[in-house]
Amino acid sequence: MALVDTMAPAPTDIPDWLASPERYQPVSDRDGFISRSILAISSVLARFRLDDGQASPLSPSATVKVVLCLSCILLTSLSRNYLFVMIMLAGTLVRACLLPRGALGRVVAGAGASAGLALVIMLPAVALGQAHSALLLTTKALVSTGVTLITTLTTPAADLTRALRVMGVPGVAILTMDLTLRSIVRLGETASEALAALRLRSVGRNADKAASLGGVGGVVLVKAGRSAQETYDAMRCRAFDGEYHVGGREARRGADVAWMLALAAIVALFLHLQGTV
Amino acid sequence: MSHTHLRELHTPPATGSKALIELDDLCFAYEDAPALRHVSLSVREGDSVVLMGDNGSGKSTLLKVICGLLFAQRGSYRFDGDLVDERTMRDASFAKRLHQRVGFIFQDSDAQLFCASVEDEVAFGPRQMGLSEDEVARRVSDACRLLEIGHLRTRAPYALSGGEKKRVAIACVLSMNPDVYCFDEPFAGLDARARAWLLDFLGQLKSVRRTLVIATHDQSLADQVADYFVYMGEMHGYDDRPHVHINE
Amino acid sequence: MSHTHLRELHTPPATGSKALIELDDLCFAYEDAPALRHVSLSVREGDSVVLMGDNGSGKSTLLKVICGLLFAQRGSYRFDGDLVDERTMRDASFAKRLHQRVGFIFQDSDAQLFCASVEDEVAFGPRQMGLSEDEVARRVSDACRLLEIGHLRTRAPYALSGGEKKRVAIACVLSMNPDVYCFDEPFAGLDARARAWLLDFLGQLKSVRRTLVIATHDQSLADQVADYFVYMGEMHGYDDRPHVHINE
Amino acid sequence: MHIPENYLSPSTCILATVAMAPVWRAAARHLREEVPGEKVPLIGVAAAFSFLAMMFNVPLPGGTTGHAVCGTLIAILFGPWSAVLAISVALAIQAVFFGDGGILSLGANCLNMAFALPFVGHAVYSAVRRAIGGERGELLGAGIGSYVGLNAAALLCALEFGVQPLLFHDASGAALYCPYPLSVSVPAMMVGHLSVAGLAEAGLTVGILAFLRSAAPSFGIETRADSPAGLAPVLGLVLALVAASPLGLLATGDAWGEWGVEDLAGMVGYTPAGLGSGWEWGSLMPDYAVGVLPEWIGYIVSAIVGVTLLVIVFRLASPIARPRVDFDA
Ligand SMILES: Nc1ncnc2c1ncn2[C@@H]1O[C@H](COP(=O)(O)OP(=O)(O)OP(=O)(O)O)[C@@H](O)[C@H]1O
Ligand SMILES: Nc1ncnc2c1ncn2[C@@H]1O[C@H](COP(=O)(O)OP(=O)(O)OP(=O)(O)O)[C@@H](O)[C@H]1O
Ligand SMILES: [Mg+2]
Ligand SMILES: [Mg+2]
Repeated sequence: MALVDTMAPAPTDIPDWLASPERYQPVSDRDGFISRSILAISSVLARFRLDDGQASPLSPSATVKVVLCLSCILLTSLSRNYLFVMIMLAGTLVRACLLPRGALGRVVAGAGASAGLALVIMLPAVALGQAHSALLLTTKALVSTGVTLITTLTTPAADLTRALRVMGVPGVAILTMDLTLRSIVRLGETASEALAALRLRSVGRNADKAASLGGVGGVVLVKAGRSAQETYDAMRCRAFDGEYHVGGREARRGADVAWMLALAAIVALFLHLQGTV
Repeated sequence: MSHTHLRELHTPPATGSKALIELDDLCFAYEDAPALRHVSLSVREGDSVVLMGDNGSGKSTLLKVICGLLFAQRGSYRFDGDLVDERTMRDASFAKRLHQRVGFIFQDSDAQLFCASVEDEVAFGPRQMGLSEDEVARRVSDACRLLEIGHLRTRAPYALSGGEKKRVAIACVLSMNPDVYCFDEPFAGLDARARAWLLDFLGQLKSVRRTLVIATHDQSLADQVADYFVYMGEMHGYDDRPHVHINE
Repeated sequence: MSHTHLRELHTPPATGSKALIELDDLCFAYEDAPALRHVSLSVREGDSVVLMGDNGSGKSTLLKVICGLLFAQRGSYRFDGDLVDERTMRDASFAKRLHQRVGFIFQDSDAQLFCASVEDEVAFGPRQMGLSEDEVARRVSDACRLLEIGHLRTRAPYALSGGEKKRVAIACVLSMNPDVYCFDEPFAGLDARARAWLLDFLGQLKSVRRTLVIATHDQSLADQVADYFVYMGEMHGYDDRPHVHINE
Repeated sequence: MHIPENYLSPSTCILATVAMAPVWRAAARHLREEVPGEKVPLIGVAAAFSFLAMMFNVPLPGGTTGHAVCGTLIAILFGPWSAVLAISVALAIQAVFFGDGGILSLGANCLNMAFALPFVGHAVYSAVRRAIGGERGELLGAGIGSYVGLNAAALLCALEFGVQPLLFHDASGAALYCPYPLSVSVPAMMVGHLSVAGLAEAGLTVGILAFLRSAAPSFGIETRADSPAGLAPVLGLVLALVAASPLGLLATGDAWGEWGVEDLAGMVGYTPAGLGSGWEWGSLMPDYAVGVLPEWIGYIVSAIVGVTLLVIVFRLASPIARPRVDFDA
């Protein structure tokens, strides 16, 4: 091709600074924020990539699971009786024991963190003579976060959103949910790539960190906006007309009945211990 | 994957070729920047056409016009004899029929996949077409088998590798069984093995007389699949291949 | 090609090159998925090395290790004799010196460009290095001239075409005058003309003894720039080229 | 600013959710009527962006952390109603997938961060922009708006915390939910948000907006919500809510029937009196708390908890001894 020859500059075109190696000694500057942000984002991405929502053979169907989860959280929150909370804790722990190693780690980390936070916040209350509240709240935090994470980790994301559909959440909301989950991964990848590019070029003192970070945020938004446009095109190409048909009726599972009976027992226990029966 | 299998599924009618895609003196501009200038082109049923041209020469724009995503501002586009423009596409059932008959595989598979699982993704098109759940299930399992993604069915599309995503994107279009497949840069970012597989798959689509319109920069791969070339903008030096020149 | 011509003018001394990048039995895993397994590799100053391998064979990961974005979990990486690991990189001035000496051009130029104009983008690195505004201006205008993007100086990087973005991304790295250039898939999505230009430009970088590490799937372009190949993972059938095999 | 589970009483949570219901409905309607089809996927993008912004934790004085929400930015770029939906979805995903913020308290979290924050922020932004004008006015407005918006949300959050001990305590005065009164919760929340977190939010908002306006000026969704007339009632509602939330919550006690204060007081009667005066394990599970169940139930439950905890500890501990990744497989 003719262009190649015309575009090849003579060697003299190369400026002197480029022809000799760079002797540059950097001064130090604080930019720990960039690396910390990259870490935070990649930990989020790692959690999404794990993709280990796997139902066990004894699990109920997703809809029943969501109902169970919400009921447990509600009852635990309402309970004034420590024995009831302990029973819920025992049940949660037994289920957690049976999780695969990776999922167990995440449940323990998540529930432990929220219980720890509860304890720290409540410590002054112990000094005020409200130790009971402190312990109750900490245990409740352990149970509700544990139940939530166990439910999420044992249910594929697709089943979760479908369960929402069964429970009457409109299709548009589910579509937004699906799109958001997808966007988080895409945005996260773009964001960590852009932050990495910023770090690689931050070889000295950055006078205007806010502008640089604004640039990274802006890049992420513009890129995501473009791909959102493309996504909409892709949806139209597959005959999308604004109505999101979530199909595939969920198979009833044999375990559903047993789990609903268990829920009934829990409610009975709650009422009994709360003293309303 | 067996050649013969795909052929059994969709036996092609062995009739004489008719012009399926007809562009007549078509012009299109984004805002006020012209992207397509007086383009005339006719693609017959069963043809494999490769679009080549520089960055910004309008390849992707042309594919979007063919898929009914963008509309001619002058000139006309007819698909299988029917005029496709902003007015006719306002008729929802006509638009859906066009989108079913013309499948589009985007360059960026990431942007094309938006459901929570591969299974839902492949089923999206057929469900939108209002097929029965049984038929949907049959198509999904056939498409997954043909593209060898059966083991990924419950996985989330965004967690797959580049090559796997491309397969899923093709399965999504395949399950709608279109007459025309438009590919935008299908080979970019694929490794040697995936390229070989894709070439083979394109060959299979040709063997069941699907019409292929492919935009690519890769001359050597293009040579292996094209019946003829469409050069867009200024393209010189390849005049020994069968080609037409548009959008100069 | 003209780069052979340039090479004759500036023939690098065959001997006396020192090893600039030394990986010794290096292992790296994302979470618990190993991506690099016992990789040993040594790249001398002025070498042009092309990494080839299937999707997921660890090319991009290796480039990120070389740039000091990821750290070996076992084994070691030395750059110009200095150990690069999580501990040494905590020393901000050492890290910055490494980032200045090793330039990285991402596959996705979009994500690499984060300033509001091309001029700011190219000036970002030199300004960070604390050069005088005169010197910064000189570098920016030289880099823009070399990459032929002078007419784009006031444009926003997002509004540019793919090939133009790639040029801007290279100019940003060039203005910092690094010793090593790492390219991740530089040819993907570029048209024939831009590819030819880039090949030529890589030849010029070689002529001033810059070290090049390039990951690509494009065998025919790779042939034109590589001193030798690094095959990653399972790569067969190309054993007639000078190569080493790693990460099997 | 994510309110975890159990810090607010279920009645407060339900009240907040009920308050959010019409807001969500209105937001969905605005989305349908005002946002063109091809922009709808942008809502998902906005949600994802807000989700990521909430990962940018900055340490606050007092040992906790605060984070940006970018709610005002989203309101400026996509309109406040889109922001309501986007941030709500982001909060739901955080609660469900990460256990960050409670499930029951989702309504309250949405009220603070997905409703009050973008609307207050956007209203302030519009007012400043109208007063000053030009690009400077826009950026200044975005900065002030996002700062005020975030702090309004934090204040609302602190008020919700602070009324808990007033409303929900047992006969002995021991709090059932969050135990800190307004005099503690308001300063504790506001110090950090008025200083560090608010500035971070403002910095991020202005930086991103400045970049977008110069590099990609057409980015975003055109909304009609810019007109001050449309915003005034909503802003009034938010301000009223902020001002009246302690009173409002007290007053609604009657309206809330079985969730009301009287009934709660009735239930509270079952909690042992004098519990707050020093404690021992026995008082946590007093004999009569077991009801007609045999007493050994308590021991069994404790045993199960102990054993399972041990199993979990060992399961988590065991693989640490071996290398986590096998590079030679
Ligand atoms: N959404 C858009 N808005 C405005 N201009 C656009 C848009 N998309 C493309 N263009 C412009 O239209 C022209 C044709 O673009 P098109 O994407 O069709 O080129 P292409 O041949 O596909 O290029 P490539 O090889 O880089 O994919 C270019 O000048 C481009 O800048
Ligand atoms: N951020 C990440 N988190 C987890 N796993 C990752 C991440 N990035 C890459 N991997 C995995 O590490 C392996 C190596 O990836 P890498 O990107 O280095 O491959 P590659 O050779 O560059 O592939 P390609 O040709 O597709 O660019 C792959 O299995 C990939 O799935
Ligand atoms: Mg294109
Ligand atoms: Mg790669």
